[in-house]
Amino acid sequence: MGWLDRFTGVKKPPDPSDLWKKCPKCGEVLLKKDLERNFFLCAKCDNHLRMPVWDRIALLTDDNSFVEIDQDMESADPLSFVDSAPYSERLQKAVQNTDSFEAVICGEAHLDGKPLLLGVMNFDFMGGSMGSVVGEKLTRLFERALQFRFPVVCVSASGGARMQEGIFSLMQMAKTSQAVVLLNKAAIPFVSVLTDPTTGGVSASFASLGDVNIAEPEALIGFAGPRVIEQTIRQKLPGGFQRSEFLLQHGMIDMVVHRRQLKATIGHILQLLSSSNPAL
Amino acid sequence: MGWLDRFTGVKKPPDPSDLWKKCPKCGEVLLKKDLERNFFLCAKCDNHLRMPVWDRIALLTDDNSFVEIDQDMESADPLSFVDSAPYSERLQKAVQNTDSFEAVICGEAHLDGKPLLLGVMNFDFMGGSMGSVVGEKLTRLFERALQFRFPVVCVSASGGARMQEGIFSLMQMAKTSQAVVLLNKAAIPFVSVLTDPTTGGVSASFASLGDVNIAEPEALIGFAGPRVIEQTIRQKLPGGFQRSEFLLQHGMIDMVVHRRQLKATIGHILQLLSSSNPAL
Amino acid sequence: MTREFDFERPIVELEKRLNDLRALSEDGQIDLSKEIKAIDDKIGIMKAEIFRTLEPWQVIQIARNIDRPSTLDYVKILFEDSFLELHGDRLFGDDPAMVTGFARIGNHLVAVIGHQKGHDTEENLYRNFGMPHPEGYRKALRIMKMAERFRKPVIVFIDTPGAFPGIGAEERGQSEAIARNLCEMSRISVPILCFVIGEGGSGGALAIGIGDKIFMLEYSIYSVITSEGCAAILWKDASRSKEAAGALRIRAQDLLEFGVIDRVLPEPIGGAHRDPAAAAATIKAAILDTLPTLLEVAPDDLLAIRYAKFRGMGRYKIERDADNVE
Amino acid sequence: MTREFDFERPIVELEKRLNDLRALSEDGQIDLSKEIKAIDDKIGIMKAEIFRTLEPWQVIQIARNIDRPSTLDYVKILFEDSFLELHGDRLFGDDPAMVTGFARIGNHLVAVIGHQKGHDTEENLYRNFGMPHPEGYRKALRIMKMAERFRKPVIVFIDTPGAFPGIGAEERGQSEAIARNLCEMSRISVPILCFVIGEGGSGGALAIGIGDKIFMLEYSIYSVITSEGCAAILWKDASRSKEAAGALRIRAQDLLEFGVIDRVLPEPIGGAHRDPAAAAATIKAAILDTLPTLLEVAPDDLLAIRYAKFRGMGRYKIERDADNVE
Ligand SMILES: [Zn+2]
Ligand SMILES: [Zn+2]
Repeated sequence: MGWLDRFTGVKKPPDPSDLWKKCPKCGEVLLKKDLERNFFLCAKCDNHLRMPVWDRIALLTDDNSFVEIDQDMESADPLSFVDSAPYSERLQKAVQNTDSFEAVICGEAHLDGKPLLLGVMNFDFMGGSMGSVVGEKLTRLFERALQFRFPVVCVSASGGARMQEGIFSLMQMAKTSQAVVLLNKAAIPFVSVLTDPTTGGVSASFASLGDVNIAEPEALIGFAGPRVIEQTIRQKLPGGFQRSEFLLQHGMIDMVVHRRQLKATIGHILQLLSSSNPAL
Repeated sequence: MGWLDRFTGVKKPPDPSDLWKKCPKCGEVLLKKDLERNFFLCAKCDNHLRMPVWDRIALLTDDNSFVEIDQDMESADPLSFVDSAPYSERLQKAVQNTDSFEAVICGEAHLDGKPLLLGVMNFDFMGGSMGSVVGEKLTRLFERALQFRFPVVCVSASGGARMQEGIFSLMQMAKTSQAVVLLNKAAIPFVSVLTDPTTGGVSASFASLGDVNIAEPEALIGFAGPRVIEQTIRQKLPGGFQRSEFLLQHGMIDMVVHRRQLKATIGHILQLLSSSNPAL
Repeated sequence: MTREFDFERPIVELEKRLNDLRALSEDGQIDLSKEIKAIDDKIGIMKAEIFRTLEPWQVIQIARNIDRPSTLDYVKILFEDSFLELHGDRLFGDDPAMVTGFARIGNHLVAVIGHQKGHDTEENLYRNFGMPHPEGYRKALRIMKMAERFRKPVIVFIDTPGAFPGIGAEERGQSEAIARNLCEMSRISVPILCFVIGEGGSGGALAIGIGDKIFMLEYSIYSVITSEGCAAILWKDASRSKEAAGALRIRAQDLLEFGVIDRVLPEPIGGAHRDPAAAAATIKAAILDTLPTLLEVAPDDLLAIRYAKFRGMGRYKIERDADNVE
Repeated sequence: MTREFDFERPIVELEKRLNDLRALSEDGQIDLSKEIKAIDDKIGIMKAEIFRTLEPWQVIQIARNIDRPSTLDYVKILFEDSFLELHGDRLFGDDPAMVTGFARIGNHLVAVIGHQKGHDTEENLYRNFGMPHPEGYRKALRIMKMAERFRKPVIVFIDTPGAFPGIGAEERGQSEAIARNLCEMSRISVPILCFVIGEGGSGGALAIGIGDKIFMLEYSIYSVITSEGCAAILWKDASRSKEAAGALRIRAQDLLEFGVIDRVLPEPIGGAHRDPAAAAATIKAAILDTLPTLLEVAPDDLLAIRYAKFRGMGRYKIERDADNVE
């Protein structure tokens, strides 16, 4: 499925070779088609499994309202980076495996009948890492929000920066964050939804800067990865460390919201922050 | 000595019946006249004893440059407050004992040849408590600073609010703090000097709001008094708790400055924050 | 079941007897309806009399009553399902003693801020008896600044014994947090309505109390210090707190006289906890009365008027004309 | 005594021999001045050649060298006695890994912000090896906002392995602190000059690195991740960090080519630690060169230009014209 198909909003069919998945929390074996129907929640323990990007878009938008933008933007390889494989090959493979050109899908959609701009990161695409394209697409999304005065919702899932793009990837933190300030100044609501996992350069830039920060239950959210911290301080981390509930307690997020309530909650927020008079 | 004498800047002569003082830290017996010459520092342990208000003014200003303002403002007794004695009597006694009408002396002076507005609280006057007059005099000081674009220095020493003035005393926190914001907005430097003790409503209003907050060594500074905290949490407080060095460590003050360096440091700050080009 | 105050006991006794009579009467053995009505009327008169002549220390009991509605009780009634709570100061923590969020009332979208007490021991431990730490004040400030950006008026509910006096609170700058809020609230360029609904405890209350209109419920209090604290310091005897309560002039009526608040909101007889919906209706009316006018004031004017309001608080005299109290 | 690098060893050997010869010559037994001069020249040429062709991993060694001047070393030289350090974030603590204050340079009053490393173990423990906690970033932000109010340009020195990855740092919102600074620095309406003087370690460096001009000392580095970290993740082998160092393009010259920085400042041969005064002189010249022009730009324009600067960073292509890398 190329970008042209995705442009029409067609959903990717499930891969028949991969029919079930084990819940990483309780070990329950779950049929993928059941999972899909159940919003990728474990039927046994209600664990929030990672949600594929198109399912996420469907979850958060009115039916058939999503129109993708900037879908034809692809990563360059400015460093001609090669580790065990060239970056260009890794990119190709990611494009093939995910049917996305990059680790974020952006678009315009409706929620409760009102327009909004939505960016959803794709953890399956190179760990949701933020390189030039992710930074550029999100920045364009923010700037479009500014232009049309539409609210923005970003759903993050990322291991951090795209190392293969070196310093360019670091600079996306600056680029996206400074665009968020323009939204702030213009009083355009920005809701940041942090899903499992959101760490590194994404957590330390736009994703922490929502007017309202929402996390899904038990998502790993933090600046440094837990392994890096354990290696640095040479001790084991306490249970629940860097999980959504921990962040709530430490004042970094506004609420932990169950996936089933996510759309309604975002709708509620956008209604309360809207500039129009509410319906009586 | 009435306000007319003080208006001329004449210093109060030492009381002959009270020639020595014991250092509360090391127990050394110190002659008052030696203390006065030594900036009220203990000759043995360098402890910063409480400094009388006129000595403080002399310490921080160029010779004979201080001109008092609003010296004829006196407390009213809006609640007709009586505890073991009427408030009006307590006030009279305080006026007699301190030769001040109130717990703060305000004025215009020079420091390093440049004009500044100075407010110095007098702990001897009813524990430096802030009632309507203290609040009004400081607010006038801030507003005068705004008018003439002179920097402001406040030296605090206060147990908190003037209970005998009830809600009026509480409202001085709001009155003084909102005046400080006007200074901030106008980029007029405000240096807050916290001396032993500065607690309660003074600590929780203008005194914490300096562009630069300076404390004298080992001064007690905090919101709640140590006894109240001990009674509330039912445990003894750690050593050094709520002392200047503790506040520095906890990010609440910019520096702990020895009394001998105080004038030079304030001069340095005002020079660095001044809008004029520095001398080459 | 709400608990009763000492001074209500005579009424409560009478009410018990009356209920016994009613039971008898309903059994049909004997018709006592006339007598019952007469007694009921007398009780009404007694009640009104008692609550009309409450001593300050009795008002304190009502203001502090564990059954008295706190912020979230009013929030539920006033904003129904529209209230959305937001958490955290984005710096250190989320303080359950301070509740913040956004909501709708009538035609208005508003921000909501308030101290939160508990109604039982467990809840009070969680809410720290309504005594915020610095993170509570900083959360409130964050929400107020957000309200300002989105041009939403702010509704404030004040109900605290005071800011918490503890080690962590001092370490994290309780003084700074309160002072900062006093500053910043004076410059939040949207209308701010403050309601003292229970205890207005000193700096910890004032730290969210800088507004364009300040209302007090009839049996709420607002004081620079607790009467116990005042008695301990000035009388050197905490047990003389009743005297201190009188001397401090902490009742809504006193503050109205002093010009420190704008209006006293009458409570149902017996206090707001006897009929929270009635108390909430009074608050709602005050909000809907006041907001439209304030919303028409230009932001700069709003700030200038707010500055002038607090600028004028205080009583002093100039020695040269000692007779002219300014 | 400054320590030597592996790649300097041949020179150091030669220099030792030369010193022996000099001693002999000065004894007067035999005149070797001509030979000494010849050897000295050769050493100079060798040195220049070595430092001209340094591998990236060798540059990393210089950038991280414990003797390399850190912020306060330059502060002392650049600002002499005029520097006044200010402390604390007014929220939680004072972070010794971040130094802030005000100072004078030439005709300018400026704010100063910088990471601070130590030059020995004790100092490094105190400075946490230049790795700030959230309170460090929040202190820096406080001082920048103060600088903005007082219309003082900000001089930033970047020298950190990265923001500290620890429990307290995460608890207090390391992510939030960095993100907030990125936001706020983009709107500080006074000129900001950033100097990467040693290690520019990832988000922890960038968090004080949003400026109008970005300079790098010749042997400093600026990277999205440490070469060790990168090797561990991408090569699954931390020992292959030399390869990662090369692949990441972290040298000043690389960043200049990429258009991410504005200028490379040459260092004395052997590195800034061989002659801190010379390195400082280069920094001073850059400040005095750049500031007057920036000070003439209207604040709104300054912000617009700064926005555009970072807005333009990134390389990507649009599929429909795959050949046109934007
Ligand atoms: Zn499960
Ligand atoms: Zn002593």
